[in-house]
Amino acid sequence: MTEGAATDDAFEDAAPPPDRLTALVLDIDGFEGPIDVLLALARDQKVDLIHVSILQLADQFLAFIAVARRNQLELAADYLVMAAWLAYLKSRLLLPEPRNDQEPSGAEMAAALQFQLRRLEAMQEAGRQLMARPRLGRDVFGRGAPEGVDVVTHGVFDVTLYDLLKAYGEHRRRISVTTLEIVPTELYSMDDAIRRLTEMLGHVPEWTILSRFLPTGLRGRLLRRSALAATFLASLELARQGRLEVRQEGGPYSPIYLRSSAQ
Amino acid sequence: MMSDEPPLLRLLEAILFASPHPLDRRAIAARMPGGADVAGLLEQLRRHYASRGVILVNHGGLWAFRTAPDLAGLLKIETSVERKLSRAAVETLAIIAYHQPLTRAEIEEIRGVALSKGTLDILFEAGWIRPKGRRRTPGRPMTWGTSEAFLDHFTLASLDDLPGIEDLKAAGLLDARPALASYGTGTPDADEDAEDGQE
Amino acid sequence: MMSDEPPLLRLLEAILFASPHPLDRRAIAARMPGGADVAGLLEQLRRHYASRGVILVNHGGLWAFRTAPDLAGLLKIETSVERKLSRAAVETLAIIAYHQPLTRAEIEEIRGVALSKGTLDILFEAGWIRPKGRRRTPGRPMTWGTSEAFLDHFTLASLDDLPGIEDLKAAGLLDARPALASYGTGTPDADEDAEDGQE
Repeated sequence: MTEGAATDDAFEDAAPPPDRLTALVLDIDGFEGPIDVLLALARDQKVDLIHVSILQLADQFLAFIAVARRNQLELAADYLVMAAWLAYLKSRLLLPEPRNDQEPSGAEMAAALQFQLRRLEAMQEAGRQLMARPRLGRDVFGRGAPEGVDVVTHGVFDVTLYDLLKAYGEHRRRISVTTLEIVPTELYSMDDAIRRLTEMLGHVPEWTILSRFLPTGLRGRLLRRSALAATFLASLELARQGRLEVRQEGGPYSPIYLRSSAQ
Repeated sequence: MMSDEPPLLRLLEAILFASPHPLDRRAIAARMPGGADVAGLLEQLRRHYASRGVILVNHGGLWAFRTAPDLAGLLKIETSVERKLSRAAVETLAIIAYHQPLTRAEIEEIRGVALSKGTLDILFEAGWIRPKGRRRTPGRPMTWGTSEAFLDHFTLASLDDLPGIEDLKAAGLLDARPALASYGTGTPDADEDAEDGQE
Repeated sequence: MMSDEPPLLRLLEAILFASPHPLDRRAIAARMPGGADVAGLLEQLRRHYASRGVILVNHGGLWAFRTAPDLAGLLKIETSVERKLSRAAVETLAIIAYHQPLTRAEIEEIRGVALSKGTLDILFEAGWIRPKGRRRTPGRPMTWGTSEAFLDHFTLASLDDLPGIEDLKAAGLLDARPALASYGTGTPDADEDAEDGQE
């Protein structure tokens, strides 16, 4: 209902000049996504959007993508999705419609695109008109120095829903940060273990089992296990520095013994 | 030379002048003696001020005195510097105003692009939009609409006063109608709120 | 019906109305077209308002609109009507709204700090929270929830209309710097990395 090859002939000569496409590509950051680019291309056809040629528009967009590629510009994925969709739409518009097809027809797809473009154009225009209206605080003004009347229905406090939700949002954000901070401090660090082992070193000439070096009074299984791991790693580090010796007899999981280096 | 004006009209005038924000009829009535014809008095006062430099306006049922719009160019009032709204924010505000109530996903569908995080926040902080309850669809997504402050700020008597709204309605451009997304272009990659993937 | 008023009188009226403080003749003249008879216009305007609910007064050469003194009793004008609610109180109110019913101790647990004495009192006096019965735990502590007036003030149809966490996130209200993020300069990830790095 919208498109036919016949209507497109009229636009055959109206293909956008290459420098127009290049200009669009260079200005890509000024656009709000592929639909916005399509709208700019459609405006170039200089007809009411109701009469815009969707087929020509598809070609223009595909040409636009090609120019972007040639300029080695990285386009966001939605531009490529749109290009693929338009290529498909083009084939649906050009090929005869298969009978009993579950898929929407090419004409339906074209109509949907046209609707989307017209609606977006209408909203952009509405936004412009809205902003051009006389505005409070810029064009019209309220009383500069209101004396203030006790307003019965509005309560005493000046709190908006925004303030309320903002406060809750900030609260949520804060507690999520707090959680992040607490977790690491639950662990016994290797720095602590090295410090503790170094202090004890001078006093252990004899082989002593590793567990004797663990700090006492640790609460929580996780903390005790982290202390064991940290102390073991600390012992390896100090052994590497030649400050203590490590011994394990009987294979994996058997007790580990430490003593000060004999020097 | 005193008081040929009816006392109630003077009182109403004083109440509206003194109030720091627009008042609805209930709030006005609460300040007036019982039985006062508030609606009639408001209309009388509005007519008295219609041709003056200060006019009485009714925005969405809220009454307030405002400087006359035609004086805009002549009034040099020191104003706080206004932050310019981004294109995305202007478009989003228009979409919410004309299509309300609608969900974030619906805004994204109309614009064909994902809303960046701060856009709704800026409009909400300005006091122009507000939550308007949940949609009764799976996921019960939140909807947005405009506030009374929006009408006041853009000097609109009501939503029916939105520029061109009759034409847009007649052209079917405000119909809730599945657009491209349902024909396979996929929704914009709306990050977290996959909740309203109602298609 | 428009503008039988002389334009300069309308402008003067608007200037005095919108000005946040009283103006002297020189300040007024600076805002009017050159050659305007400011003294004459002021006198004309003063006479027009003399019998109304709002009058134009001249105190020590400074001009301003004021509500008529004889109405003061009826207006019950208060010096400061809009008090700011403390941050702690706003946050407490939000927590009650989202987590109700809950006890004072639970509020403190959620906020991670003790509630100062007056906070709940203030919210209670504002009419926004009310007792919601006692918990069936030792000590039978009182629980709190929001009131009808709370819904009224924030124009919520029901508690269900409060945006959910996902909605807040989508609107940018859970971001550290929502406004900046919308311009693409915010790098929320960076903050988190910095925190992880300190161990």
